[in-house]
Amino acid sequence: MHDNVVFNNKVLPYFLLAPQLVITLVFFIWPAGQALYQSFLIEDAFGFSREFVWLDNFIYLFSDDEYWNSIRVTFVFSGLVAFSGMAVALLLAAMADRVIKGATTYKTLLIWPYAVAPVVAAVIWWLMFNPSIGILAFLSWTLGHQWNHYVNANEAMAVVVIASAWKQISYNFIFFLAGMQAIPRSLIEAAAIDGSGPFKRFWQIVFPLLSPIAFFLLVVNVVYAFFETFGVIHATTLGGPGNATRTLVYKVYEDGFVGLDMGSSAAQSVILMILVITLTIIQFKFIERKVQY
Amino acid sequence: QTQIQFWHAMGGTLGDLTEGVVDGFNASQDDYHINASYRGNYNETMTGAIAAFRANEQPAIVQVYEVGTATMMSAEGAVYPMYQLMDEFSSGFDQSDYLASVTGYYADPNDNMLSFPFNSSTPVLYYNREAFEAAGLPDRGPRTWNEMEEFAETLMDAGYDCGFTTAWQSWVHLENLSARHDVPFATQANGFGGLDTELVFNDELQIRHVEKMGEWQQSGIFSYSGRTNEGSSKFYSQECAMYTESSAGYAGINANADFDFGVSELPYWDDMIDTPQNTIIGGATLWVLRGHDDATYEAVAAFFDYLTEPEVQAQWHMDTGYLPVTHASIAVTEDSGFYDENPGTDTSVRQMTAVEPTDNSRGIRLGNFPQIRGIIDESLESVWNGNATAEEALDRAVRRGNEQLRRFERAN
Amino acid sequence: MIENRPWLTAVRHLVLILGIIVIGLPIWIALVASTNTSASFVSGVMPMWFGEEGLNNFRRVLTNEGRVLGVGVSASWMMWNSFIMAMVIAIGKITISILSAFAIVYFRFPFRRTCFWMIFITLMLPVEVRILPTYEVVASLGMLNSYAGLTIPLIASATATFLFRQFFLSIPDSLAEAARIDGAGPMKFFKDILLPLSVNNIAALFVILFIYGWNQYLWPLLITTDENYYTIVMVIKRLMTAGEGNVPWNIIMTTTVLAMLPPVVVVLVMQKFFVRGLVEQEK
Amino acid sequence: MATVSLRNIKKTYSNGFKAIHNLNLEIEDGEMIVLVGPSGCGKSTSLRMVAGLEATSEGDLYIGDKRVNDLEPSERDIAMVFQNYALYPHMSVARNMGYGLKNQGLPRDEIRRKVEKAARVLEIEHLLDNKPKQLSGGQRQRVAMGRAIVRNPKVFLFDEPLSNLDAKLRVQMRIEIKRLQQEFATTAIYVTHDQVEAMTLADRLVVMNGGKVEQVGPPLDLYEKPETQFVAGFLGSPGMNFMPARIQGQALLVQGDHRIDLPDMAELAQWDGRDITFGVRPEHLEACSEAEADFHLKVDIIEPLGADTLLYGHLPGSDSLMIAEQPGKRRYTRGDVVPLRVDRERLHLFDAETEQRLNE
Amino acid sequence: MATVSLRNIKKTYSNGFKAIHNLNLEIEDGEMIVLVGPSGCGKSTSLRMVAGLEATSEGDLYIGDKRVNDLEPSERDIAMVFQNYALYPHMSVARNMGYGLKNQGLPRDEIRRKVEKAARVLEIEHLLDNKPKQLSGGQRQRVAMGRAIVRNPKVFLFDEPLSNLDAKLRVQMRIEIKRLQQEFATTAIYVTHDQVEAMTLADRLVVMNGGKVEQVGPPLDLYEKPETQFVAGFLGSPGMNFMPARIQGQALLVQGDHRIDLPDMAELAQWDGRDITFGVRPEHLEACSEAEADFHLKVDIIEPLGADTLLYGHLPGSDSLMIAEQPGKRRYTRGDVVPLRVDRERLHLFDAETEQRLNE
Ligand SMILES: Nc1ncnc2c1ncn2[C@@H]1O[C@H](COP(=O)(O)OP(=O)(O)OP(=O)(O)O)[C@@H](O)[C@H]1O
Ligand SMILES: Nc1ncnc2c1ncn2[C@@H]1O[C@H](COP(=O)(O)OP(=O)(O)OP(=O)(O)O)[C@@H](O)[C@H]1O
Ligand SMILES: O=P(O)(O)OC[C@H](O)CO
Ligand SMILES: [Mg+2]
Ligand SMILES: [Mg+2]
Repeated sequence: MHDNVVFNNKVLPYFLLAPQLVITLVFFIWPAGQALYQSFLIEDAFGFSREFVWLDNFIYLFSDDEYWNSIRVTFVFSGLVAFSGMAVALLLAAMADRVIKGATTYKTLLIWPYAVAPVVAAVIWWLMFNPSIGILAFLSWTLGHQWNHYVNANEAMAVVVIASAWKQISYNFIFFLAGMQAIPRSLIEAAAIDGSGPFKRFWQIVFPLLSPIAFFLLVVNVVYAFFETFGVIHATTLGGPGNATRTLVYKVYEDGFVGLDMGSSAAQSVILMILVITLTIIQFKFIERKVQY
Repeated sequence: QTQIQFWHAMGGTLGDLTEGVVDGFNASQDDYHINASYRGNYNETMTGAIAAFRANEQPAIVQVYEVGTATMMSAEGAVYPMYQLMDEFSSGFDQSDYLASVTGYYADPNDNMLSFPFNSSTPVLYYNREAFEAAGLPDRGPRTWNEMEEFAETLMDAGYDCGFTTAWQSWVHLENLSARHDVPFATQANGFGGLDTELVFNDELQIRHVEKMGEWQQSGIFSYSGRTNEGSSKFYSQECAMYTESSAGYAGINANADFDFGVSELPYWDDMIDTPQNTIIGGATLWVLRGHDDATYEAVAAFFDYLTEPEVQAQWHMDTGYLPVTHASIAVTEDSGFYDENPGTDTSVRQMTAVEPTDNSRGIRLGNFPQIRGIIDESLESVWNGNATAEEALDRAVRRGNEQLRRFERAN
Repeated sequence: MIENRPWLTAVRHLVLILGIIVIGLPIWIALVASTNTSASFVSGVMPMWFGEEGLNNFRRVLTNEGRVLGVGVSASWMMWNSFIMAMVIAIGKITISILSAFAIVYFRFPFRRTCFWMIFITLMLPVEVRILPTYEVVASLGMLNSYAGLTIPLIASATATFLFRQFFLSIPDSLAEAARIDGAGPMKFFKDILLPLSVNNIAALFVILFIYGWNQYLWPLLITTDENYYTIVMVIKRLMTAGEGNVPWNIIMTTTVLAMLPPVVVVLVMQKFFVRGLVEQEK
Repeated sequence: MATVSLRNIKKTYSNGFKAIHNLNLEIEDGEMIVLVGPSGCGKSTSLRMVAGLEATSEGDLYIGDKRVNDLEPSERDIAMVFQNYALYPHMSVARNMGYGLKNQGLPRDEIRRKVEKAARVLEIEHLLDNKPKQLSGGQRQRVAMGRAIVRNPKVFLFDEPLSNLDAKLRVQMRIEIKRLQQEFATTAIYVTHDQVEAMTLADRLVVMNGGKVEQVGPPLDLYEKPETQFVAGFLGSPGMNFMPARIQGQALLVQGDHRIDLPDMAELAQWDGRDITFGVRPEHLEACSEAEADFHLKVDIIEPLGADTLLYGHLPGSDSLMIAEQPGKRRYTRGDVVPLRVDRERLHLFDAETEQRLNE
Repeated sequence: MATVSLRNIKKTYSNGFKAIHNLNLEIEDGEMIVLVGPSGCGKSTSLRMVAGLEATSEGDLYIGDKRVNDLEPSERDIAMVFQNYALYPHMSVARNMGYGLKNQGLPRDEIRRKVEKAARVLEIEHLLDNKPKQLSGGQRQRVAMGRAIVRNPKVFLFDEPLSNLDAKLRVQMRIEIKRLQQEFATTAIYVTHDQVEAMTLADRLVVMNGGKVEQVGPPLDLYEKPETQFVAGFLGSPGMNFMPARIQGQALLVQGDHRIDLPDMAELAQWDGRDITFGVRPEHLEACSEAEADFHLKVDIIEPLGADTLLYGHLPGSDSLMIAEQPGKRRYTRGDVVPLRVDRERLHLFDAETEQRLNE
């Protein structure tokens, strides 16, 4: 217990905490409160008139198909990003785990995409899929499919998912690999003695032991897809075609900064905050559990 | 020297030309200096300026597209109406010199000009003359949509990937379509009559047109490429031989297309009307924002005066394809022989001024129009990709658009 | 070694190499594109091999020759802005977090829990979910178009505080006790013991936070209207939409390469710390 | 160089847990006191209160003549060796050892001189520039000792300083600590839960249990005359054999039917008929002739340790384990029945209820 | 249920390190062999080769009559208990124990039956549904044993299965393992570096050093007649005292001037004048009268262990440590000079150079 190690100083801790607390208060707590307040208002774009409308903004949102569509899009998008990024990473990690020669080289060559900004990744993939000149669109064309993400909703979704997941592969890979390397060798050996072959060992021993990490990554990836992929969408599909890729965060931005509908945007912020808090609590519950593991 | 912030949305070639005009003004005198800065597309520029206004960081001049007009008009505390500004700081301002069709769009009910019509455009059709020749088509654009279909099929038989593509789908294929056929886009004279307007563009004409476009998208006659003017690249690369785009597309096409092209009027449905109405204007105007000192406004007035000079106007018109907005500048252009040397360049002016505007062709003034554009874009896209029928999509767009109108009405 | 089957090893290498190719493809594309002319992107399939224009493109972008970037500032200036942003955020976050973690772990004081939870909450509220109000707060503080505005609101982070907290908790109590017996007060303990012990964590965090700061997109997009504060990442999107649909892919990709170069170099050079930092953040 | 007195010390943790009930202990100058007891009995708590790392809830604490309850650890003139050594990982051995002196403001070369002297005594001079992680467990232990020695404190405090070492090294370092403590003649309090360590190091042993002191005294006194069944069981390895018994005149009836006559034990008479626990250490069960036998042990397991042999088995008709330790020569096999005689001088009787010792 | 033969086994690791030089060992059916030796001597390597977890570089390995060099671990019919137990953390105790059987394709209820039987033997029936993390160290150890037992293998392999337990539990589990192995009469190879564990568990002991076997035999044989100085020093705690000596006629001159007459040792004559190492175990140095004394030990440190007392000291005029172990009764004080006599029957002579045993 850390109960022991205490320096007996009355004011010092407050000084130490002050910078963080001030910034938290000014840039987090205050805006969050502001968002809550604004979510009860309807304002004009310039902020000349405002009307207190109670929950109208929320009612409007939840009675709007568009909002529900956005929710659906967000979940589909996040699910796909998380799943595809994790699946590829798991495969690569499983391969890299037991490689002895060249392990560090492989690792180095696999982790750098983490450093690439989502928006940059998106722009490059967007080019590669460009229906007129993109190499991947061309490939798809040679396979008999006319790729056009400007029109085809699924294809647009595919591009933003790939661009977003691509960057996450490195992250997931690092965790899966660390997880696998933390599994005691003797466990694998025990399984070998118990008569299970390499594939069986992976699915029956290694994978279950990775499941806490997989769960952690799932949450992280979902949070990433929810909130950090704004740039991906903003730089490419702008939420389209139709409303096929308009995620919740993009919609907050669009309604707030493009539509200048402060009330609705604030209401959406409030909903998102509730969502993030829920996700974070889930994540923490889980981390607490894992500590005992 | 007074420094003035001027935010605009002119990228690419148009951006260079805009800088050129500004440089011209800066060079013409020593008292003021305009700092022009590109703020992204129309939408980004406008919303950026509003956000900046809320944060007290607004520029003196902001370029706002026609879609934002209602929003700007309703923000009385934020904008400095042009007529007042000129009244106070300029001597030579004469509203009557401006084309009525232009001032009509940007004036208050008392017909006072609220913003400066810097770059007004109207949609036209560009066609690839070399392609037309290769396909054995006449050297003119299709006059009607039916003819458009025929031409496109011929082009495709000749090996072209697509018949035509478009920029600004809502502007060209709904707003101007309605005006050209003298059909209302919204009630209350397309919104000029008051905030209690309602959208009505889900009528027979529009449904039919969109339905047809949807079919064309499937068959390749039409190729959708984006909400603003991303389609240009398909025209430049000769993937599509026809292109419905703003008259201001001229500058870019001129700079980027290494083939001969022609300009012709926007087609119409000849089985629905005999003579088409005028098209409506688009493009943008310059709004002056409040919150600056008199020196600044003096500079702004001087800048506007400079822009109104017939030579400046005419040059701008000839470089960009934007409409000349004063009678004097039209005369200057005609005198210069530009139209004769570049056949088709007068298309936009003719198309705009051919007939007397009606309530349905004067323009469109809707609150939350940027969002409504977005809604329309989405709905059209869902037709292009086959997820909805034209009727469904337009009904939906009207319904959701009306919600936006009501929200705007409530906020203002 | 159990089951040291050669074919299994071969499959492993094969899959890994394939993975590297697929993952590396985008960077290949970007590099190739940055060496070609814009004409190569008008029709046909984009170039897949290097062109001659590389030096030219980079020079034009870095100096913004002929306003290729469509803005009034050069890529080198924007990279400088990005660098400032990344550095200030990284160093600021580390400083603020290590101090607050120290307070939380090594002191007992009234409202300790409250403070802890308040910091914790920030973890839950990424900028993206509270865009408008945060923008308005920054605006009302007059911090638009300033380095302060670009950095300070992003400096408070629960993640870094948490990482340090976890690390401090993993330091045996006896170390602090030994220091107390050795006559070291709290700040002396912090300076003599805690700080030197944290260097690895600081380095690890630095990598991650540098990347975080460099890659910021939405925030600079919102709060800068003055070109002098543009960052390299945010300008790319602007290039995409400029120019009437004639997208200057070579210029965009040149900018893209410049935008990803510094963080990628940081990751590769500090790979060891980076991997540790990531994995430890989870704990 | 000081006495240490703990007078009516009590400790209640902030969560309300009473860790120490009432501790009284007078430690003489130069004496080595070992606190021993099972995990959680309050050994560390007691030590840490002396160090000043934990506040006392009640009572008075003196080092020398000074009441130190309210002094900071650094002002108490003590030095402490921790279980994990608590070396500063980023400092060299020399800086580790000198850190306390530096904080006292001593000049550099005096620090250097003192550190070198201590290092010489501990034979770690060649390691002075190394970092702790470059050292073996034993070497770290020495450095931790060095850090304590160099400050020349009034009292050494040790909290299980050897439990992170492997068995061989532990024995070796145990001797080293004993040697050093004798050399410096510094008062020392040593905490361990290992009874062998406790027995071998202590001048006086304090056996604790559940926050209370069970018995205090020189190790062999406690070994030979444990006041409670707890102390009897705690000291010695393998542990004492305990069996339920009943006193019947001048004899014990162990486990119902094994009769042990004790004609010489005069006190026995007064407890006639009483239920007791009978205790005998394995080494006090000697193999004997059939005729002399008190018990017959059926051997299950034989552990030849070289010098001695341990026999694990049970009495016929009983389940409970009995252990006997025999000197080395004879070899046994599994299943042997060995007649054993209890050393009459070395048996222990405890009240079955209070678990207090009965016989002298 | 099988013999195990290691014939000319060699192991060179992929980095070129020769871990095992030439290992020959014939293990009988039902025998418990303990491999013991210092860290890094190749014990685990040998064991893992038998398990099939490590390939042999040369030589033949037989289990029963079958050459198993090229068989997978699962095909060798062995079971192994790991130092860290290697329990599958995500499976219940029952599933852990049954996993091997499941892979053999046994029907569910037969698995259940076997698991329950093994659990009963180990007294962990009540834990069958628990996850490993819910178990104490000792319980985990039992489960690991159970997993081995349940498969009824031909050979049990243990790699330091007790070193993660604390001292008390270690003793207890040691007895348990011995009991189980005796009960199942399964051939077993047990690796440890703890000589007490080795002595007490082994039917035969294999002492290894630097990749080679030093000596093989029953524990007490090795203890009493170590073939090499290494074995002599490795077994026994505290370790044997070694002193340089020279043979002079029928006597030894130990450390120059301590004369020990050995009139009965006939062989001595043949080594006249030779330099040797003289070894005697602490327990074979008995306190005696002045007249009988071979050595006079000046006592530095006394360790009363209860049953015995250890005396650490040195001979006057010498620096090297000497340890004597005395049975418990007498009390010593520091500085005592104790006359000691070497047990003539139990002394050890080693060639000073080859370190091989000389006397019978
Ligand atoms: N900070 C604390 N808060 C509450 N209870 C505590 C605290 N520290 C120790 N305890 C409790 O006080 C009792 C005594 O603890 P202490 O550390 O003194 O035991 P110990 O005898 O040193 O045991 P060990 O041999 O395991 O070190 C234990 O029951 C422990 O759980
Ligand atoms: N995979 C390997 N590659 C190279 N050398 C190895 C490998 N495994 C072990 N060794 C070396 O082989 C020698 C014998 O190792 P082994 O594990 O058998 O020792 P051990 O006797 O079990 O020691 P310990 O008691 O420490 O477990 C050691 O020197 C070790 O460093
Ligand atoms: O391209 P522009 O400038 O003519 O503008 C086209 C439309 O009016 C935008 O709404
Ligand atoms: Mg303790
Ligand atoms: Mg080993």
